[in-house]
Amino acid sequence: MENILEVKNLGIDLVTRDSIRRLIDDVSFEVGRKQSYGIVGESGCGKSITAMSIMQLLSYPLKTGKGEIFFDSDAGKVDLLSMKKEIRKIRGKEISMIFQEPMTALDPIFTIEDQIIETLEFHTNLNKKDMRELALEMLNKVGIPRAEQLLGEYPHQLSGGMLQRIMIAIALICRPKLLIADEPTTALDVTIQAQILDLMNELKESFDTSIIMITHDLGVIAETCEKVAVFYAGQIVEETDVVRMFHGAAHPYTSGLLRAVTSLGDKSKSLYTIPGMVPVGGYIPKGCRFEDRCDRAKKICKNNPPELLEIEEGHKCRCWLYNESGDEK
Amino acid sequence: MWSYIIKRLLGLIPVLIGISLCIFLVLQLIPGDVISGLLGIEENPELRAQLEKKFGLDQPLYKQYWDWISKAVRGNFGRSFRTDNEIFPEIIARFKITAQLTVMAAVISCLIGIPLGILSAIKRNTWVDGIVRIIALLGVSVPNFASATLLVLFLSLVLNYYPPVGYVGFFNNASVNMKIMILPAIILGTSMSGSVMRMTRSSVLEVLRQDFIKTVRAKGASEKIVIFKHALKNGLIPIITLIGMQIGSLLGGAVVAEQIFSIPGLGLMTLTAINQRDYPVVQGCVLFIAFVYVLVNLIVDILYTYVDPRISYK
Amino acid sequence: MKTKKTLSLVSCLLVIVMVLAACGNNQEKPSDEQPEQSSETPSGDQADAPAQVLKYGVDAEPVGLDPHTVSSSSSIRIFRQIYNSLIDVDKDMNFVPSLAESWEQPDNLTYIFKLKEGVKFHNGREMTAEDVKYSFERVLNPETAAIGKSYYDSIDTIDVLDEYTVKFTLKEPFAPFMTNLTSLYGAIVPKEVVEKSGNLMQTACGTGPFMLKEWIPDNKVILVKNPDYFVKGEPKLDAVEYYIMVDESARVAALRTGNVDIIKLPASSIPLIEGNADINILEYQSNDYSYVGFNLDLDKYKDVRVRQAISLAINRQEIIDLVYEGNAKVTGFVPEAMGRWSIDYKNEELYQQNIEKAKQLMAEAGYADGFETTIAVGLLDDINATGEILQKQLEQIGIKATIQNLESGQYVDAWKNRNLEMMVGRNGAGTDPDRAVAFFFSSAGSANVWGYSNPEVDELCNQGKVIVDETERETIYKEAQKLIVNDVPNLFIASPMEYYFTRTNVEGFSPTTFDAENFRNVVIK
Amino acid sequence: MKSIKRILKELFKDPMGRIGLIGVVLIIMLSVLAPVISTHDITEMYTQDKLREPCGEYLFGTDNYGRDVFSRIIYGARVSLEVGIISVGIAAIFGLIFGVISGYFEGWVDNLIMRFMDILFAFPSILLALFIVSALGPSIANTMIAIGIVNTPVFTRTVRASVISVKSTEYITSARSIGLKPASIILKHIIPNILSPFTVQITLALSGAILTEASMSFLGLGIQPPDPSWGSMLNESRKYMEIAPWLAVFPAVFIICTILSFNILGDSLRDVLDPKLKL
Repeated sequence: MENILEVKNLGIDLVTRDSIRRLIDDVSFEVGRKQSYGIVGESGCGKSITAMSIMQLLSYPLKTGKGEIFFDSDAGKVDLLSMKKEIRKIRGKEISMIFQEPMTALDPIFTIEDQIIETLEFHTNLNKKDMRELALEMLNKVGIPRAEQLLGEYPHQLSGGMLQRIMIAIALICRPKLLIADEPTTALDVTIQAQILDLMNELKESFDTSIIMITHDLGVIAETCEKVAVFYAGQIVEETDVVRMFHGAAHPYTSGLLRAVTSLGDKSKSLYTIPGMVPVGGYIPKGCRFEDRCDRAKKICKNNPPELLEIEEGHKCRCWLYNESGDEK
Repeated sequence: MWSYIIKRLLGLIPVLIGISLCIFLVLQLIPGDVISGLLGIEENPELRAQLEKKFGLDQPLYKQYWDWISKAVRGNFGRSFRTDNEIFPEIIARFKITAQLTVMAAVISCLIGIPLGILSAIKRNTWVDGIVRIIALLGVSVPNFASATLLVLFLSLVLNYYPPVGYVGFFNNASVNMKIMILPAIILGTSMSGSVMRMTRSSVLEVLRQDFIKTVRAKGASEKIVIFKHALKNGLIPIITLIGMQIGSLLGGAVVAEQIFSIPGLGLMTLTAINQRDYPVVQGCVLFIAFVYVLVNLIVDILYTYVDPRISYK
Repeated sequence: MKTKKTLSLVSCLLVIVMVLAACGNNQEKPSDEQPEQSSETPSGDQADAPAQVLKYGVDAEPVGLDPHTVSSSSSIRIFRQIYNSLIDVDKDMNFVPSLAESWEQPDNLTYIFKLKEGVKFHNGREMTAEDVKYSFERVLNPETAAIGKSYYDSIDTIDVLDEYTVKFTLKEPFAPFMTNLTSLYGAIVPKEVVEKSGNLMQTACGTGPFMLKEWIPDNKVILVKNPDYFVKGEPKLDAVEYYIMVDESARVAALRTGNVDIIKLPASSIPLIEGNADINILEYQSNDYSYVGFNLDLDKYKDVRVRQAISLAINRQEIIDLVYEGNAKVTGFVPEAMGRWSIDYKNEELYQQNIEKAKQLMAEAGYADGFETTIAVGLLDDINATGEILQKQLEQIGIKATIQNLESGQYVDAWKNRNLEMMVGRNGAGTDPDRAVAFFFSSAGSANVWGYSNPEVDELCNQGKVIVDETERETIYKEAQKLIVNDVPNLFIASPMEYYFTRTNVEGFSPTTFDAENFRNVVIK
Repeated sequence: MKSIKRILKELFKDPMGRIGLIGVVLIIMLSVLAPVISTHDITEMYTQDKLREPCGEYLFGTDNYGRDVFSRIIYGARVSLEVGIISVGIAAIFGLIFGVISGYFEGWVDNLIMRFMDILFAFPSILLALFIVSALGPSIANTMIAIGIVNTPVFTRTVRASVISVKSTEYITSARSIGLKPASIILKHIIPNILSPFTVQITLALSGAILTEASMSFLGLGIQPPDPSWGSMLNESRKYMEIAPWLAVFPAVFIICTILSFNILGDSLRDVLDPKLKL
């Protein structure tokens, strides 16, 4: 298959003692080889848990309710969701992940060396020395000075930027096919952000991995991604390539987001904000989930949920505006 | 680190002085005195006067205290009013016994408590968890003296067994010593294990909720690694603290078990001394127990730096 | 940095170890003796059953072994096997030879004792008249703070007539003198040992059937046979081992399994053992009695009618049934065990429960609808139990009592300082009526803590002291008893039976009131 | 923090919580309604019926004085609960105050408090309790005070420890940096976050208190007869365990059930209170 990852109508549920609530509703997308795929959306729109679900990292009370996730592993095409223990062979080796909070993402009581090597221990049978070599090499690759001594140090002794680099090192040390980066820069200050993103870009080249970049920051998308999916309230509302998203955004929400950003630039306009709130988990509108915030809503939007349709080559959108079948209603 | 230890040991001094003062004064408050205890019905003013002179109880308080403390710091706790026995060596002899009992109990409690705790943490909110927790709680909720009596009764009635009478030191006859010590150790251990289990469970759960566990999983770690290498090691601090506390409190707190199984331990010694108002013995015992207790705490604190690099005493 | 930590940790552990090690050597004495004892310890010794060792599970450890200065029963129990007094008393309260083989009394003030020859102390030296002199001088010396000093205060001089003859001269006639000589407070001890170790608390060297081998606090006391005990063929045992087992159920269990051969238990434990084929129950009548003391400073108890009313209100037999499983005798303060000295209390009018009369007396005293009071209890189970039952029984005449359960120290304090209303207690009547009567109820009696004073009684007590003729004394003390029982300074309740539970293979043990623990003829079959 | 009603509702959702809640309520009702439920006067001695097995007349049999065990058990619930709750209450309150103070401000205050706690702590709890009681004299009140004092240091430590750990978290630092007053930081941010270890501690201490009382009466200084506390009843029954097992069984069962329900309740209470468990 030419795609590294294919997510097919994925559904994720919040299972409490007495209720099951669907947070993510049939999400589908593909990530191509060496492609970097962006997932953008406001916080709480379900992008992170989607990412988590790929590696079966969801923990109580979250679980994947339906769908498949096909991954083109060394062992051929596999459905990650149906895997049991075997998934561990994939984790960290073929798919790896970077998290939002470098500060808390590392175990505070082990040295950096331990934590880098750990991955190797799981997936290779190198001896300690080689592992160490590899670790050092990795650290240099992610641009860490004085790597030697840093190996012996503990997370709490290092800065966020450092830690994130280390996270990247850990993530890439097994040269995975796919790297999932969940808001890798959010917790860092701007200057560092840039460095990290550049780093990821160049590593992507040298390791030729695919990347799923999850963020709420369109800037990051612009910097790193080729293809983008816009999440809203647990659904993909628009999927297209970066260029088209910035210049021909179809979905009202997307354009809303863009205006919010672009208006940042010039002081003439006051900061644009999308009116209203993201529907909080639980209440799911009957029709289009964006309807109540949408300035171009039609009456049909109220009660009929729109489909995610291909409105032009490689450009999907979930909105009645682009659905002629919607017009006559 | 060293300076820290020194500081702590110095910090010990006021504590010990405080304790010695407390204990000394409390003893004065406690009704009844060693002499009435000694003479009982035979008491008459003449005898009392004699003994007060003999024990120096006719001296003013501050002087009594000073005489005692000034000797005590030189490791001379004086002689028992009642048995005229030298106190310090006696305390040491007793301490060895109690220490052995305590350690055995602690080990048993960990062997039971930690695995169960982890188990119920992993199986959180399942029936396994429920059962384990209830078992643990049973351990906590049966008074030692009841379970001990039951055990003794069961052994003697059903199996016609009772441990050898007359304590024997470990190095004199290990097997006999073990026969004597194991029962009380089990009783104490099981009752401790309950709280160990609870603590393990809650702190492991605590850790399992943290971000880095996701990272570890994302690396492809097996649950075994996640639990034992990361979760347990991170959750260790509260567990160690708890065990430390329990060991400390057992030093004198094993009284009940010591009494039922006739173990000549420190707790029993202190209790007898309290009941008999044998002032120098009580003072000696409590002071010593306190000293060891604080030492145990110090060790616990140092252990922290082991398990958690973030803690360091600079 | 880890190594550094390790260091510091280790060093801390070292501190402890060093402390122990440092003090360990002061400790050598007991520990190096332990190997022998571990061979003795009855781990699996059912095998060599006929070993002539009597294992005795006791409830408390001795508090020193000096017969002159220690009054605790847990000590007497032990040093009575080690020491002898000049004479003993048999179960009919006749004086019999012990260290003295004969004695004469030329006049009321002079007692001459002929000692047995060839009696050896445990250190091998022969006991002579000098030792007798020394022993009593030690007792009389205030420095010693001897418990029994008052017993012998009447002694004026002690003269050694020859190596085996000693003469006591009294200041004034003192009838209880002979009886007091039977007490171990007058035990004969060897001078050199006392002087060597200052006192006899930790060491013991007497003339008795057993010698102290070792005493490990709160653990055990081991006595071994005295090979040249002055009674030929005694003792038959090679050793008596006292194991301190504070907990009663532990002692019972140990007896059941044969880890110990003998224990002493209150009557309430009989049901636990009854029907066990391996265990004998031996009983004897104690000369203790349980009583209720009144604080006679309080108006309500000053009034004799109230005290009599209470005596009429209570049901002694019920108390006996509940507290002692019926195994006790209704008694006064000179219990039946004291034979001819005792009057028959059962038929005393005040001993017959009679609520009507009681109420009437209360009314006369002006307490028609009773009053509130407190009953102090403590120390012993039977004391507490008695208190709880009294509380119920007193309700019948409108006395609302609350129980005050005192911790041992408080109990003794309360007893001494009379800061209580009613108090349940237990007394030992001793062997001489002078003790039983004067010590507790003469105005001067040092155990008369109740503030009781009756001139007639005092007078009788004084006579009883000086009149040496036994029959006369008898009438005197009987008279005194009548008076006191009617004054009800205390409420006398019950004199319990005492029990030894022994393994059936223990033979030749027959406890009696005045010689409860005579192991000299015991053999293990 | 949530409203009591909400908490109760959530507790009731959780089966464990339900058990615990019901258990605790039952026991409390038992002790409140003791006079109604009990069938006999607890001090009345039916001398002809000593050591009766359980039967229609005496539901739980009679003890060695012929007193009705059932009624004594019921009243015992009162005593034991009082002892448990009040003494732990004392300990918890002081523990919280001292712990928060020394944990939050550290420095010499911390030192002072903790040294003092060390002093208390260094006495073995049971001995300390015995001490206090033998000084004050055995009585229910004194027993409570004693156990309260004994438990205070434990609370202080747990609270202090968790306060310190909470304090080091970002949001407290930020709360400080925006200049919130210590008082409000403590109340709004620290207290809620130490509740979970605190509740655990309380439940543990509750059982601990009831047990300490039991052990004290075993050593002869607990609640004094004729006041029936389960501990003292259990202790008095030891002697008769083989010939009259019911004397031991019933108090034991009640002690165990009480402690169980308190602990279970505590556990699920923690799950409810602990924000980290929510999504």
